[in-house]
Amino acid sequence: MMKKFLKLMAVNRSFFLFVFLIGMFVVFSFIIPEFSTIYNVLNMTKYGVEIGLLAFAETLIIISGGGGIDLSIGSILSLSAMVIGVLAGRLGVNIVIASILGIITGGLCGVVNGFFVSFLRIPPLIVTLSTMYVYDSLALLIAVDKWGNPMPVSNFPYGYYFIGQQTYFNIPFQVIAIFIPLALMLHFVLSKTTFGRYLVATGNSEVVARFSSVPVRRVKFTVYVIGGFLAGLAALIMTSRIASARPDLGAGLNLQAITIAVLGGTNIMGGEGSILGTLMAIVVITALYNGLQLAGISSIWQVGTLGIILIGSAIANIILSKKFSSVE
Amino acid sequence: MDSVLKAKKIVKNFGGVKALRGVDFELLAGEVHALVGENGAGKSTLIKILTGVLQPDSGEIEYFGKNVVLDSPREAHELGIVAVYQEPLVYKHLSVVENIFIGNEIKKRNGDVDWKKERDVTRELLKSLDIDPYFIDEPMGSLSTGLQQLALIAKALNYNAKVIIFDEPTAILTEHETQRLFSIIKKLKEKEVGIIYISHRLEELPQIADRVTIMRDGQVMGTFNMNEINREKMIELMAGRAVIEEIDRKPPKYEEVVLEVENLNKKGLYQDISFKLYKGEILGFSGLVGAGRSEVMQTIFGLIKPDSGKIKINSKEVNIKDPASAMNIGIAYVPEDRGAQGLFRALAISFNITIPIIDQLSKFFGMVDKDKEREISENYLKWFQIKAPSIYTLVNNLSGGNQQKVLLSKWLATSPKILILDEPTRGVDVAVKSQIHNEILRLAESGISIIIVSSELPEIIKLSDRVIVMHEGRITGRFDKKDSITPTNLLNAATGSRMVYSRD
Amino acid sequence: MELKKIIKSRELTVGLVMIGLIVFFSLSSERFLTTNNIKNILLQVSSIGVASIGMTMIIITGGIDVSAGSILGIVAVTLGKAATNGFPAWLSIILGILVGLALGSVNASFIALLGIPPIIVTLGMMSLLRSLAYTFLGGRWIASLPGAVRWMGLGKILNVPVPIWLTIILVAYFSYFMRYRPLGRYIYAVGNSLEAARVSGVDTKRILFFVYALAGLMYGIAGAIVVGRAGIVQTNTGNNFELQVIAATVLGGTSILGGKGTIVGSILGSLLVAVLSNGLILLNVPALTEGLIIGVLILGSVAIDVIKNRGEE
Amino acid sequence: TYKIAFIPKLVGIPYFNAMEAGGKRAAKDLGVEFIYTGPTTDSVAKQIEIIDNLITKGVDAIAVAPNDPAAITPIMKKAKEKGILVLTSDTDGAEGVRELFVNQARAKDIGYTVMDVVAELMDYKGKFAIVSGGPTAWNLNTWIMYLQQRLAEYPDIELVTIRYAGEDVQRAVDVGLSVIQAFPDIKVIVGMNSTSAPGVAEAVELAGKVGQIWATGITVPSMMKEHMKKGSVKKFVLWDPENLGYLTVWAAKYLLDGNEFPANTPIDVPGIDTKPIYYPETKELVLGPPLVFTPENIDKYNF
Ligand SMILES: Nc1ncnc2c1ncn2[C@@H]1O[C@H](COP(=O)(O)OP(=O)(O)OP(=O)(O)O)[C@@H](O)[C@H]1O
Ligand SMILES: Nc1ncnc2c1ncn2[C@@H]1O[C@H](COP(=O)(O)OP(=O)(O)OP(=O)(O)O)[C@@H](O)[C@H]1O
Ligand SMILES: [Mg+2]
Ligand SMILES: [Mg+2]
Repeated sequence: MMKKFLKLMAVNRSFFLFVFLIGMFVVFSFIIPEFSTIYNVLNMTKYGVEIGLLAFAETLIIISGGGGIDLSIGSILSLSAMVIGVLAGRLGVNIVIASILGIITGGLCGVVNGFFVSFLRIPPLIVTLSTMYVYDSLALLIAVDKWGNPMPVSNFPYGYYFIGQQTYFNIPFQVIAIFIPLALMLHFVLSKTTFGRYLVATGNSEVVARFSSVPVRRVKFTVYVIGGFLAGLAALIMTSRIASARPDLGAGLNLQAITIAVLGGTNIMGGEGSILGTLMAIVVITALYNGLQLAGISSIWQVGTLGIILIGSAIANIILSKKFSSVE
Repeated sequence: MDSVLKAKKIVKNFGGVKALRGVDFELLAGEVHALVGENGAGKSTLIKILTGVLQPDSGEIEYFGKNVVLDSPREAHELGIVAVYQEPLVYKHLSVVENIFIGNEIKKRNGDVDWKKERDVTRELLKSLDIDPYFIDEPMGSLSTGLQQLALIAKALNYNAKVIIFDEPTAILTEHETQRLFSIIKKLKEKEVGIIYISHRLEELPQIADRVTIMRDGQVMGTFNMNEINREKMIELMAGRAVIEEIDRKPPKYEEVVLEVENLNKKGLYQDISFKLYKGEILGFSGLVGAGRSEVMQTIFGLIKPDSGKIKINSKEVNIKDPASAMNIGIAYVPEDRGAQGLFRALAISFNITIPIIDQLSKFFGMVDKDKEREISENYLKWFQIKAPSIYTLVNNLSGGNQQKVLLSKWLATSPKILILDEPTRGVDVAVKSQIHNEILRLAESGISIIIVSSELPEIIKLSDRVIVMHEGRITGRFDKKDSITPTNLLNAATGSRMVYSRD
Repeated sequence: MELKKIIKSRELTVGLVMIGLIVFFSLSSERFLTTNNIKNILLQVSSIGVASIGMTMIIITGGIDVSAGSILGIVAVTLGKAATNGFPAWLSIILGILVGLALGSVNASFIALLGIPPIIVTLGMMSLLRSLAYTFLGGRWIASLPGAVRWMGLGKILNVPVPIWLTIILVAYFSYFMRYRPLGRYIYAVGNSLEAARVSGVDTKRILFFVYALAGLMYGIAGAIVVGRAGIVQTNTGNNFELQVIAATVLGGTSILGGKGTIVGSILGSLLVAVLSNGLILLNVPALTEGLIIGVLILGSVAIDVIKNRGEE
Repeated sequence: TYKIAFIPKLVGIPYFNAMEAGGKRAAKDLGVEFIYTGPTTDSVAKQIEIIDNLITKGVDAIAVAPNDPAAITPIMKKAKEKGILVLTSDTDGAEGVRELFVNQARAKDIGYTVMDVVAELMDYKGKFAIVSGGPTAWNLNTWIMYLQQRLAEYPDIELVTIRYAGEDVQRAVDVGLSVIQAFPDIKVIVGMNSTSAPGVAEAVELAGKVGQIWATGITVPSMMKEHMKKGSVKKFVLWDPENLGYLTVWAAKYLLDGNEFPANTPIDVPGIDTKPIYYPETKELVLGPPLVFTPENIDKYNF
């Protein structure tokens, strides 16, 4: 029984993280009275949404292999947010249209990334590093006000805020109506569909995939486009939640999203990873940050703790699999 | 003769798989000791243990009468044991010179790598194998698997080893290179080097081996002097069952041209390739390693874009832009390099078998029908007798021959109209080989057109209705009549001395 | 043969793009091609260049190190703390560099000995070391460093700044090292195929250990240069440094999948970015469009390279 | 005792360290609990998350130096609904929601003062350049805007370029060097934030332009002392952030006690050496005019 349990922990990343999460909940509940209240648990979920969408994007992109990575994902978020902000807030475009255009902007950024990666076959790191500069710069440029300085936009129509600020029985709207359905859908796509098969095949070996008549280019292109759309959607949720569109909204989110994907068991070499794992990693990190903050630990040590967990869980995994995965 | 290397009661398990169950094996100085057995018998595993790549669960190894523990390949090297492994291990971005010398460099007095000397030695080595060393500065990854294999053989020869082990070196070599290798092995023998030689080509053993050890299911069935045992006896000991009788081949009708290739050109790879493929025929492609046969086939499968030329299917010109469109018109291609081109090694057998047809297995919303997937995979597992615990076993954990069976299953599952096989029996044992041959014949009978690229002359001769020979990217021979398909004819054409036609 | 290789190389493409930019900038501004400005650019490149020596080796082995900036941060903190606590300047510098080496060795132990994937180890170390740097500093910056401690940044030998000397010497030595020393070759071997290297008798663990530890040493030297040049140790010194170093390395032709690349390429990569950002200021191109131009040019020059080598594979 | 929280834009920079020190001192003097917590980068989203968690924990007052004035409005509203006293300090935001803005000096005064210092340093004619922090820093941009407004009153002075160097001294040095190379005839180079000001001073020294180009800007004195000695800096601008931190906590306690500020007259705050003024129309408590640091007064400050 115990052996089976430990073996499952060794081979199944999501389960490992789940067990870790339970442990963390118990510990935090003991030392912080506010932590395990229903209010807090539900309230913190919204802080996992935007970064979670980006982490899903990175998961798919990293699985596609060949050094697949998207360093521009945060910049796409910034640019999409600015498009929504400038259209709705400065040019008076209808907010629904502005939002759709914002998400489409994200998708287009993904198209550009995907085009260079899959059709010109330029290494993803270089493509997305370059477009990171470009999208950041574009976000700054369209944010410029009449004084010549890039400034945030914050005069959205009131109705816009329900996406990021509304709650139902304390459950944030964006969690129940956007994030969870999307996570389920992506999980379905990756693990159950032919596209998921193609993606895993491509990530495992592009050559073998090509020889197996997998539409390798189309698959790679598609994940970058999906990534762009997810970033656009995250931009919409975030601008609505904080009621402000800023050209630096996505700054620093790339590495966080990648970290979450990696913690969730996505193999940086491609071909391996799951939405469920990434989801568990998002939950772990969101709960961790929340607990540490409530415990009054300086935010500086939040990242430090994350580092310890990352390495620690890898070591735990190695020990577990040495002991339990080879015996039948 | 002295005993060089002795394995005593070696046991090795992989999880639940008992790969070796107490193997005893002895190699003498200056002998060529053949090691045979059906796929998955444990030959490669034994080799890996003798070279320190794997550690045995129990058992001992004696080297010149002394017990040794081989914890890493490094120690085996230092003792003078080297091997050419079944799955070629190359540094694909590094040049041939570097591939040969890494781990065994020629150094100047100050410890620097002596590039010039290394180049010179590489040239010498390749020349001794009768290979033009024009490619020694090219990255290894740009060479065909045949050349890679030869380079790896050169690498092994370059060690001043006392034991050299060849794990199926000739699986993809042609007659010509094989003979070169044999003459080198003979020279090594004279120098008292002990050689272990693994092969599924039993007919070549009398030529080269002094003794033979036969393995089955991780056990040794016996060691014999080569002149005391014949092919039939070997097969009996290996398989424990009779080899399947082979079907007779009726010549096809040559009525309907299914595929026609006209003046196909690709700079640096092949020139002026034209040929026709009829319904239900088996067309053989012969030639030396590096003749460009694989490239022609890959062009037909949409993997290479030709510079010029036409491809017609049922007399209609088609534009095959990628393998997916080739598959749509019913072409399947089984690549020669199963490691780099054929199989996802870190994924399950079932994943590999169904990936080309996964679209056809989908239900609503592109969802994969897992039941159908299991059914198809299990059928092939049974039919080919693939030695694996289940269809979810990772390909990596299979023996070389069983991997080859998975590769074939994968493409047979697409039910093609035109089936192109590039070295289809590479590394499979005698029994499986005749099983595959029978299947090829049966498929042709049922109206499927088959192209078979093989470096093994007997295979080509046995199966083909017609044969095309290539040399250095050109067609140098066409043999349309069964009785003109002889080793001498094919070899003459393959060395490109002159254009050989045999049409009447 | 060799010539063909050079023509196909990314190094040549990046070099040519850079020469093109230099010609363009010199024609547009007479202040561009002056000794002073060349010195500015080289100084700007020095810390990234030295660090990229280590990063190039790491990426060639098929790994990655995102903890470079955080290690550099700890090096800066150590150096600053030592110097302001009465240690002699030379000892502070050496101490700083040794801390770099030590932290590199920590990475190396996790990666080479325990076999944890580099991305996990270095992401973890990145986060952890950031927190440590902050804690050691107590959140306070160190300013007013004594002049002698800044020698690695400000010193001059034969009227050429020390960072430039360091860059040239280290790049020259390690380029030689990668081509002529067996160890250098093993680094490529490991990146091409860990299994093949192991089977050829290469001690792969030792190679991986060496590479990550050496990279730590390089970050240590880079850190001493950064502290010397800036004169201030911030709590976030070295933030984003890793990205710049990785960018330079990959831009210079080192494959993120491992197995190929050169140190000279990485230096060219970092020079390209430095020349661009310097030139754009000299031309007074509006600051907000800088990113746009840099991004398009990087992408463009790699696209040229890819198209140039079309039909190769 | 009251729990009073202050959330800086980011932790780990000298400026907010000084505010923290001031806040701590006030907490001790006034017998309240002082919580100081903030993000590690100037991230808006992270700041909001931290405030939300403070609400969950329960505090009596929250004072924020917002990274984005509008973005904190929803969360501040939430805090207010939970009965928490909400203030802004250092940078304004959440207008209409917050109870008070503790202002170090009016943005206009800061921009104007810097411009006046620049003008004086260059004898009212010539060219100068600006190196700012991040291009999106709201308050830096506002100060630059007022600086440009004031610039219109100096017909013989020209602003040649504005560049951005982020929060990184090393980068500011490099940008500074390039700017000096590009415009060798400038007389002043301004660093708009804590890192850029010492960075451009370093650049002036490295370029060997001490005496020809003055470096100035907005930063804490500890970063500039050395450069003043070396002669690249004569004057620069700031206020006393320690006083600002003190005043923030003091004002929060004052309001929590149910007091109201007297309008438009200097207020005596024991513990700081300026007399702040309360402006009821904007609910703003202003610490005083910005300080101009010179070699004469710099040694009085230790932050
Ligand atoms: N890494 C591994 N993990 C699990 N099982 C393995 C592994 N390597 C080999 N095996 C199993 O061990 C058995 C022996 O394999 P081995 O490769 O030695 O066979 P072989 O005699 O070389 O066959 P072939 O002629 O096909 O190359 C096979 O059943 C194989 O599936
Ligand atoms: N000895 C050689 N002389 C000239 N060119 C060669 C030689 N060996 C290889 N090549 C080049 O490499 C290409 C080899 O292709 P490839 O080896 O895949 O052909 P193949 O006939 O399929 O061989 P294999 O039997 O190894 O599969 C040739 O087209 C030719 O350009
Ligand atoms: Mg084998
Ligand atoms: Mg071939």
